[in-house]
Amino acid sequence: MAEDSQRNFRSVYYEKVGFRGVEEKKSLEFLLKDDRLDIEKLCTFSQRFPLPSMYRILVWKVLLGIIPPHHESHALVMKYRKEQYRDVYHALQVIRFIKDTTPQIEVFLRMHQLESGTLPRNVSFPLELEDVVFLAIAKAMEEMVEDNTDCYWLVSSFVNQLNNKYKDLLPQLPKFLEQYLNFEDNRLLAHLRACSAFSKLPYTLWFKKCFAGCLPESSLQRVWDKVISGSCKILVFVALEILLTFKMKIMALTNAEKITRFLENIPQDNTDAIVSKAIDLWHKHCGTPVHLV
Amino acid sequence: YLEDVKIQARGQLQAVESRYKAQKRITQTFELEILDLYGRLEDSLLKKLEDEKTEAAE
Amino acid sequence: YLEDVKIQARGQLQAVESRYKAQKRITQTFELEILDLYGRLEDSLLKKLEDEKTEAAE
Repeated sequence: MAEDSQRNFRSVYYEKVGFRGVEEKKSLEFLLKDDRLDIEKLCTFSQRFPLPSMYRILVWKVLLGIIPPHHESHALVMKYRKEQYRDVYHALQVIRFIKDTTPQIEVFLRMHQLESGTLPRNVSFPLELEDVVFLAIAKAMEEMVEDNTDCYWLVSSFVNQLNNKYKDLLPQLPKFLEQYLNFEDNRLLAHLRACSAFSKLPYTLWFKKCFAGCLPESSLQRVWDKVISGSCKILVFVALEILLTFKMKIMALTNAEKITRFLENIPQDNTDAIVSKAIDLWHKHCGTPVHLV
Repeated sequence: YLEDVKIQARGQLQAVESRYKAQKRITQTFELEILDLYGRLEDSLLKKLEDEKTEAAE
Repeated sequence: YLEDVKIQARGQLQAVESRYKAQKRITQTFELEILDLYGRLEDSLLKKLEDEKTEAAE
Protein backbone atom coordinates (compact mmCIF):
# COMPACT_ATOMS: atom_id res chain seq x y z
CA MET A 1 0.00 0.00 0.00
CA ALA A 2 2.67 2.42 1.11
CA GLU A 3 4.76 1.38 -1.83
CA ASP A 4 1.83 1.92 -4.13
CA SER A 5 1.15 5.45 -3.03
CA GLN A 6 4.84 6.19 -3.24
CA ARG A 7 4.89 4.87 -6.75
CA ASN A 8 1.88 6.96 -7.64
CA PHE A 9 3.46 9.98 -6.10
CA ARG A 10 6.55 9.37 -8.17
CA SER A 11 4.53 8.96 -11.35
CA VAL A 12 2.76 12.22 -10.73
CA TYR A 13 6.09 13.83 -10.02
CA TYR A 14 7.62 12.42 -13.18
CA GLU A 15 4.64 13.55 -15.16
CA LYS A 16 5.12 17.07 -13.86
CA VAL A 17 8.79 17.27 -14.68
CA GLY A 18 8.47 15.36 -17.91
CA PHE A 19 10.04 12.03 -16.93
CA ARG A 20 6.85 10.04 -16.75
CA GLY A 21 8.24 7.90 -19.50
CA VAL A 22 10.63 5.73 -17.45
CA GLU A 23 8.45 2.65 -17.76
CA GLU A 24 7.15 3.64 -21.16
CA LYS A 25 10.67 4.04 -22.37
CA LYS A 26 11.50 0.55 -21.17
CA SER A 27 8.55 -0.96 -22.99
CA LEU A 28 9.49 0.90 -26.17
CA GLU A 29 13.06 -0.35 -25.87
CA PHE A 30 11.65 -3.83 -25.52
CA LEU A 31 9.67 -3.32 -28.75
CA LEU A 32 12.71 -1.95 -30.54
CA LYS A 33 14.78 -4.99 -29.62
CA ASP A 34 12.86 -7.27 -31.97
CA ASP A 35 14.75 -8.42 -35.06
CA ARG A 36 11.70 -7.52 -37.02
CA LEU A 37 9.91 -4.46 -35.65
CA ASP A 38 6.21 -4.86 -35.06
CA ILE A 39 4.77 -1.83 -36.87
CA GLU A 40 1.34 -2.26 -35.36
CA LYS A 41 2.67 -2.28 -31.80
CA LEU A 42 4.87 0.71 -32.52
CA CYS A 43 1.80 2.55 -33.81
CA THR A 44 -0.17 1.69 -30.71
CA PHE A 45 2.68 2.83 -28.50
CA SER A 46 2.97 6.16 -30.31
CA GLN A 47 -0.77 6.68 -30.12
CA ARG A 48 -0.76 6.21 -26.38
CA PHE A 49 2.49 7.73 -25.21
CA PRO A 50 4.82 10.52 -26.25
CA LEU A 51 7.90 9.06 -27.91
CA PRO A 52 11.13 9.50 -25.93
CA SER A 53 13.14 12.00 -27.97
CA MET A 54 16.12 9.66 -28.36
CA TYR A 55 13.95 7.16 -30.27
CA ARG A 56 11.59 9.53 -32.04
CA ILE A 57 13.44 9.79 -35.35
CA LEU A 58 13.95 6.02 -35.53
CA VAL A 59 10.28 5.28 -34.84
CA TRP A 60 9.08 7.94 -37.29
CA LYS A 61 11.34 6.52 -39.99
CA VAL A 62 9.98 3.03 -39.42
CA LEU A 63 6.34 4.13 -39.28
CA LEU A 64 6.69 6.21 -42.43
CA GLY A 65 8.32 3.31 -44.25
CA ILE A 66 11.65 5.04 -44.75
CA ILE A 67 13.35 2.05 -43.18
CA PRO A 68 11.84 -1.44 -43.20
CA PRO A 69 10.86 -3.51 -40.15
CA HIS A 70 14.00 -5.68 -40.23
CA HIS A 71 16.93 -4.29 -38.27
CA GLU A 72 19.28 -6.24 -40.45
CA SER A 73 18.23 -4.24 -43.52
CA HIS A 74 18.44 -0.79 -41.96
CA ALA A 75 22.01 -0.03 -42.97
CA LEU A 76 21.54 -1.24 -46.54
CA VAL A 77 18.23 0.57 -47.03
CA MET A 78 19.63 3.80 -45.58
CA LYS A 79 22.50 3.49 -48.05
CA TYR A 80 19.94 3.42 -50.88
CA ARG A 81 18.07 6.37 -49.36
CA LYS A 82 21.30 8.37 -49.13
CA GLU A 83 22.21 7.61 -52.72
CA GLN A 84 18.78 8.65 -53.88
CA TYR A 85 19.13 11.88 -51.92
CA ARG A 86 22.51 12.60 -53.52
CA ASP A 87 21.27 11.71 -57.02
CA VAL A 88 18.33 14.08 -56.84
CA TYR A 89 20.34 16.82 -55.14
CA HIS A 90 23.04 16.67 -57.79
CA ALA A 91 20.48 16.69 -60.61
CA LEU A 92 19.01 19.94 -59.30
CA GLN A 93 22.48 21.48 -59.28
CA VAL A 94 23.03 20.44 -62.88
CA ILE A 95 19.87 22.15 -64.08
CA ARG A 96 20.71 25.15 -61.89
CA PHE A 97 17.59 24.89 -59.78
CA ILE A 98 19.62 25.06 -56.61
CA LYS A 99 22.88 26.73 -55.66
CA ASP A 100 25.15 26.35 -52.65
CA THR A 101 23.35 29.29 -51.12
CA THR A 102 19.81 27.91 -51.58
CA PRO A 103 18.13 27.52 -48.15
CA GLN A 104 17.89 23.89 -47.08
CA ILE A 105 14.08 23.82 -46.97
CA GLU A 106 13.89 25.13 -50.52
CA VAL A 107 16.32 22.41 -51.59
CA PHE A 108 13.97 19.88 -49.98
CA LEU A 109 11.00 21.37 -51.81
CA ARG A 110 12.73 21.15 -55.20
CA MET A 111 13.85 17.60 -54.49
CA HIS A 112 10.34 16.60 -53.57
CA GLN A 113 8.97 18.31 -56.67
CA LEU A 114 11.47 16.57 -58.93
CA GLU A 115 10.66 13.21 -57.39
CA SER A 116 6.94 13.68 -57.74
CA GLY A 117 7.19 15.10 -61.26
CA THR A 118 5.91 18.54 -60.29
CA LEU A 119 9.06 20.58 -60.74
CA PRO A 120 8.06 23.85 -62.44
CA ARG A 121 9.71 24.74 -65.74
CA ASN A 122 11.42 27.68 -64.18
CA VAL A 123 12.89 28.36 -60.77
CA SER A 124 11.11 31.72 -60.57
CA PHE A 125 7.60 30.30 -60.93
CA PRO A 126 5.31 31.44 -58.07
CA LEU A 127 4.76 28.85 -55.34
CA GLU A 128 1.50 26.91 -55.08
CA LEU A 129 -0.32 26.54 -51.77
CA GLU A 130 0.95 22.97 -51.46
CA ASP A 131 4.52 24.24 -51.84
CA VAL A 132 3.97 26.75 -49.06
CA VAL A 133 2.60 23.94 -46.89
CA PHE A 134 5.62 21.80 -47.73
CA LEU A 135 8.02 24.59 -46.76
CA ALA A 136 6.29 25.16 -43.42
CA ILE A 137 6.46 21.48 -42.55
CA ALA A 138 10.08 21.31 -43.73
CA LYS A 139 11.02 24.29 -41.61
CA ALA A 140 9.61 22.68 -38.48
CA MET A 141 11.15 19.30 -39.29
CA GLU A 142 14.51 20.95 -39.83
CA GLU A 143 14.41 22.07 -36.20
CA MET A 144 13.73 18.53 -35.02
CA VAL A 145 16.08 16.50 -37.20
CA GLU A 146 19.78 17.11 -37.51
CA ASP A 147 20.76 14.88 -40.41
CA ASN A 148 19.83 16.32 -43.81
CA THR A 149 19.08 12.98 -45.46
CA ASP A 150 16.85 11.90 -42.59
CA CYS A 151 15.16 15.28 -42.58
CA TYR A 152 14.40 15.22 -46.30
CA TRP A 153 13.01 11.71 -46.16
CA LEU A 154 10.89 12.52 -43.13
CA VAL A 155 9.41 15.69 -44.64
CA SER A 156 8.78 14.06 -47.96
CA SER A 157 7.18 10.93 -46.48
CA PHE A 158 5.16 12.94 -43.99
CA VAL A 159 3.76 15.14 -46.75
CA ASN A 160 3.05 12.08 -48.87
CA GLN A 161 1.15 10.56 -45.97
CA LEU A 162 -0.99 13.70 -45.71
CA ASN A 163 -1.64 13.71 -49.44
CA ASN A 164 -2.45 10.02 -49.72
CA LYS A 165 -3.62 8.33 -46.54
CA TYR A 166 -5.33 11.42 -45.10
CA LYS A 167 -6.45 12.94 -48.38
CA ASP A 168 -10.16 12.35 -47.79
CA LEU A 169 -10.14 12.90 -44.06
CA LEU A 170 -8.28 16.23 -43.86
CA PRO A 171 -11.03 18.30 -45.56
CA GLN A 172 -13.53 16.97 -43.04
CA LEU A 173 -11.63 18.15 -39.99
CA PRO A 174 -13.36 21.58 -39.77
CA LYS A 175 -16.68 19.76 -39.59
CA PHE A 176 -15.40 17.53 -36.77
CA LEU A 177 -14.08 20.60 -34.99
CA GLU A 178 -17.54 22.12 -35.13
CA GLN A 179 -19.09 18.97 -33.66
CA TYR A 180 -16.65 18.64 -30.77
CA LEU A 181 -16.68 22.34 -30.01
CA ASN A 182 -20.45 22.22 -29.87
CA PHE A 183 -20.12 19.41 -27.35
CA GLU A 184 -17.38 21.00 -25.23
CA ASP A 185 -18.40 24.65 -25.31
CA ASN A 186 -21.40 25.63 -27.39
CA ARG A 187 -21.28 29.25 -26.21
CA LEU A 188 -17.86 29.68 -27.75
CA LEU A 189 -19.09 28.08 -30.96
CA ALA A 190 -22.12 30.39 -30.99
CA HIS A 191 -19.81 33.38 -30.57
CA LEU A 192 -17.57 32.25 -33.43
CA ARG A 193 -20.60 31.75 -35.64
CA ALA A 194 -22.11 35.07 -34.64
CA CYS A 195 -19.09 36.99 -35.85
CA SER A 196 -18.74 34.71 -38.91
CA ALA A 197 -15.35 33.63 -37.68
CA PHE A 198 -15.90 29.90 -37.69
CA SER A 199 -15.48 29.46 -41.43
CA LYS A 200 -12.42 31.71 -41.37
CA LEU A 201 -10.40 29.94 -38.71
CA PRO A 202 -6.77 29.23 -39.74
CA TYR A 203 -7.54 25.81 -41.20
CA THR A 204 -4.56 25.81 -43.55
CA LEU A 205 -2.20 26.38 -40.64
CA TRP A 206 -3.97 23.84 -38.45
CA PHE A 207 -4.91 21.04 -40.78
CA LYS A 208 -2.75 21.37 -43.90
CA LYS A 209 0.46 22.46 -42.19
CA CYS A 210 -0.38 20.31 -39.14
CA PHE A 211 0.43 23.25 -36.83
CA ALA A 212 3.91 23.76 -38.26
CA GLY A 213 4.69 27.42 -37.59
CA CYS A 214 1.91 27.59 -34.99
CA LEU A 215 3.34 25.50 -32.16
CA PRO A 216 7.00 25.41 -31.12
CA GLU A 217 8.78 22.24 -32.21
CA SER A 218 8.96 20.72 -28.71
CA SER A 219 5.15 20.67 -28.52
CA LEU A 220 4.64 20.06 -32.20
CA GLN A 221 6.53 16.77 -32.28
CA ARG A 222 4.17 15.30 -29.71
CA VAL A 223 1.27 16.08 -32.05
CA TRP A 224 3.12 14.67 -35.03
CA ASP A 225 3.78 11.44 -33.07
CA LYS A 226 0.04 10.85 -33.33
CA VAL A 227 -0.30 11.95 -36.95
CA ILE A 228 2.59 9.78 -38.11
CA SER A 229 1.34 6.76 -36.18
CA GLY A 230 -2.04 6.92 -37.86
CA SER A 231 -4.37 9.57 -36.47
CA CYS A 232 -4.89 12.90 -38.14
CA LYS A 233 -7.93 13.46 -35.93
CA ILE A 234 -5.61 14.60 -33.16
CA LEU A 235 -5.34 17.83 -35.17
CA VAL A 236 -8.99 18.56 -34.43
CA PHE A 237 -8.41 18.29 -30.70
CA VAL A 238 -5.34 20.50 -30.75
CA ALA A 239 -7.40 23.13 -32.57
CA LEU A 240 -10.24 22.60 -30.10
CA GLU A 241 -7.93 22.94 -27.11
CA ILE A 242 -6.43 26.13 -28.55
CA LEU A 243 -9.94 27.58 -28.83
CA LEU A 244 -10.82 26.51 -25.29
CA THR A 245 -7.56 27.77 -23.81
CA PHE A 246 -7.93 31.22 -25.34
CA LYS A 247 -11.68 31.40 -24.91
CA MET A 248 -11.59 34.65 -22.90
CA LYS A 249 -9.47 36.38 -25.47
CA ILE A 250 -11.64 35.11 -28.35
CA MET A 251 -14.89 36.05 -26.65
CA ALA A 252 -13.54 39.57 -26.29
CA LEU A 253 -12.95 39.85 -30.02
CA THR A 254 -15.88 40.42 -32.34
CA ASN A 255 -14.11 40.70 -35.64
CA ALA A 256 -13.43 37.53 -37.66
CA GLU A 257 -10.13 38.79 -39.06
CA LYS A 258 -8.87 39.72 -35.61
CA ILE A 259 -9.80 36.30 -34.25
CA THR A 260 -8.01 34.55 -37.09
CA ARG A 261 -4.95 36.75 -36.73
CA PHE A 262 -4.81 36.05 -33.02
CA LEU A 263 -5.13 32.30 -33.56
CA GLU A 264 -2.40 32.34 -36.17
CA ASN A 265 -0.04 33.85 -33.63
CA ILE A 266 -0.95 32.29 -30.32
CA PRO A 267 1.33 32.88 -27.31
CA GLN A 268 4.05 30.22 -27.20
CA ASP A 269 4.44 29.91 -23.44
CA ASN A 270 1.97 27.17 -22.51
CA THR A 271 1.72 25.16 -25.70
CA ASP A 272 2.93 22.01 -23.94
CA ALA A 273 -0.07 22.13 -21.66
CA ILE A 274 -2.34 22.73 -24.66
CA VAL A 275 -0.99 19.63 -26.39
CA SER A 276 -1.32 17.50 -23.23
CA LYS A 277 -4.91 18.58 -22.76
CA ALA A 278 -5.62 18.04 -26.44
CA ILE A 279 -4.32 14.49 -26.22
CA ASP A 280 -6.52 13.87 -23.16
CA LEU A 281 -9.54 15.23 -25.01
CA TRP A 282 -8.73 13.08 -28.01
CA HIS A 283 -8.51 9.97 -25.82
CA LYS A 284 -11.75 10.96 -24.15
CA HIS A 285 -13.68 11.30 -27.41
CA CYS A 286 -11.98 8.69 -29.57
CA GLY A 287 -10.91 6.16 -26.96
CA THR A 288 -7.45 5.05 -25.93
CA PRO A 289 -5.79 2.55 -28.22
CA VAL A 290 -5.50 -0.78 -26.41
CA HIS A 291 -3.69 -4.06 -27.01
CA LEU A 292 -0.20 -2.91 -26.20
CA VAL A 293 2.84 -5.16 -25.85
CA TYR B 1 10.24 -17.87 -41.01
CA LEU B 2 9.75 -18.04 -44.75
CA GLU B 3 7.28 -15.16 -44.47
CA ASP B 4 9.95 -13.25 -42.59
CA VAL B 5 12.48 -13.64 -45.39
CA LYS B 6 9.89 -12.49 -47.89
CA ILE B 7 9.03 -9.38 -45.89
CA GLN B 8 12.68 -8.54 -45.46
CA ALA B 9 13.29 -8.91 -49.20
CA ARG B 10 10.31 -6.71 -49.96
CA GLY B 11 11.65 -4.00 -47.66
CA GLN B 12 14.95 -3.89 -49.51
CA LEU B 13 13.39 -4.15 -52.94
CA GLN B 14 11.08 -1.24 -52.23
CA ALA B 15 14.07 1.00 -51.45
CA VAL B 16 16.02 0.06 -54.59
CA GLU B 17 12.92 0.56 -56.66
CA SER B 18 12.38 4.01 -55.25
CA ARG B 19 16.00 4.89 -56.02
CA TYR B 20 15.50 3.67 -59.59
CA LYS B 21 12.30 5.68 -60.00
CA ALA B 22 14.04 8.83 -58.78
CA GLN B 23 16.78 8.24 -61.33
CA LYS B 24 14.15 7.90 -64.02
CA ARG B 25 12.55 11.19 -62.99
CA ILE B 26 15.98 12.79 -63.22
CA THR B 27 16.39 11.52 -66.78
CA GLN B 28 13.02 13.00 -67.72
CA THR B 29 13.88 16.31 -66.09
CA PHE B 30 17.21 16.44 -67.90
CA GLU B 31 15.50 15.69 -71.18
CA LEU B 32 13.18 18.67 -70.76
CA GLU B 33 16.12 20.85 -69.74
CA ILE B 34 18.03 19.87 -72.89
CA LEU B 35 15.05 20.70 -75.10
CA ASP B 36 14.67 24.01 -73.35
CA LEU B 37 18.35 24.86 -73.70
CA TYR B 38 18.34 24.00 -77.42
CA GLY B 39 15.35 26.24 -77.81
CA ARG B 40 17.11 29.11 -76.12
CA LEU B 41 20.28 28.57 -78.12
CA GLU B 42 18.36 28.61 -81.39
CA ASP B 43 16.52 31.77 -80.39
CA SER B 44 19.75 33.52 -79.63
CA LEU B 45 21.31 32.38 -82.91
CA LEU B 46 18.29 33.49 -84.89
CA LYS B 47 18.32 36.85 -83.22
CA LYS B 48 21.98 37.28 -84.06
CA LEU B 49 21.31 36.49 -87.72
CA GLU B 50 18.49 39.01 -87.84
CA ASP B 51 20.62 41.70 -86.22
CA GLU B 52 23.33 41.09 -88.80
CA LYS B 53 20.81 41.38 -91.62
CA THR B 54 19.47 44.66 -90.29
CA GLU B 55 22.98 46.01 -90.00
CA ALA B 56 23.84 44.99 -93.56
CA ALA B 57 20.71 46.68 -94.88
CA GLU B 58 21.47 49.96 -93.11
CA TYR C 1 12.58 -23.93 -50.39
CA LEU C 2 13.81 -21.15 -48.13
CA GLU C 3 17.04 -21.06 -50.10
CA ASP C 4 14.88 -20.72 -53.21
CA VAL C 5 13.11 -17.66 -51.89
CA LYS C 6 16.42 -16.08 -50.94
CA ILE C 7 17.88 -16.66 -54.39
CA GLN C 8 14.78 -15.26 -56.00
CA ALA C 9 14.88 -12.18 -53.79
CA ARG C 10 18.53 -11.59 -54.61
CA GLY C 11 17.74 -11.94 -58.30
CA GLN C 12 15.02 -9.31 -58.11
CA LEU C 13 17.28 -6.96 -56.21
CA GLN C 14 20.01 -7.33 -58.80
CA ALA C 15 17.60 -6.75 -61.65
CA VAL C 16 16.45 -3.40 -60.26
CA GLU C 17 20.03 -2.55 -59.40
CA SER C 18 21.14 -3.02 -62.98
CA ARG C 19 18.18 -1.03 -64.28
CA TYR C 20 19.23 1.74 -61.92
CA LYS C 21 22.77 1.67 -63.22
CA ALA C 22 21.63 1.81 -66.84
CA GLN C 23 19.38 4.75 -66.06
CA LYS C 24 22.22 6.47 -64.26
CA ARG C 25 24.47 6.18 -67.30
CA ILE C 26 21.79 7.90 -69.37
CA THR C 27 21.58 10.65 -66.78
CA GLN C 28 25.33 11.14 -66.92
CA THR C 29 25.29 11.47 -70.70
CA PHE C 30 22.48 14.01 -70.46
CA GLU C 31 24.39 15.86 -67.80
CA LEU C 32 27.35 16.37 -70.11
CA GLU C 33 25.00 17.55 -72.82
CA ILE C 34 23.44 20.08 -70.44
CA LEU C 35 26.83 21.40 -69.36
CA ASP C 36 27.84 21.78 -72.99
CA LEU C 37 24.63 23.59 -73.91
CA TYR C 38 24.97 25.97 -70.98
CA GLY C 39 28.50 26.68 -72.10
CA ARG C 40 27.40 27.45 -75.67
CA LEU C 41 24.54 29.60 -74.47
CA GLU C 42 26.85 31.60 -72.26
CA ASP C 43 29.37 32.02 -75.07
CA SER C 44 26.72 33.34 -77.38
CA LEU C 45 25.45 35.73 -74.72
CA LEU C 46 28.95 36.95 -73.97
CA LYS C 47 29.64 37.50 -77.65
CA LYS C 48 26.46 39.47 -78.00
CA LEU C 49 27.44 41.69 -75.10
CA GLU C 50 30.89 42.27 -76.61
CA ASP C 51 29.43 43.12 -80.02
CA GLU C 52 27.14 45.62 -78.40
CA LYS C 53 30.06 47.20 -76.56
CA THR C 54 32.08 47.47 -79.79
CA GLU C 55 29.14 49.02 -81.56
CA ALA C 56 28.62 51.55 -78.79
CA ALA C 57 32.30 52.49 -78.95
CA GLU C 58 32.31 53.05 -82.69
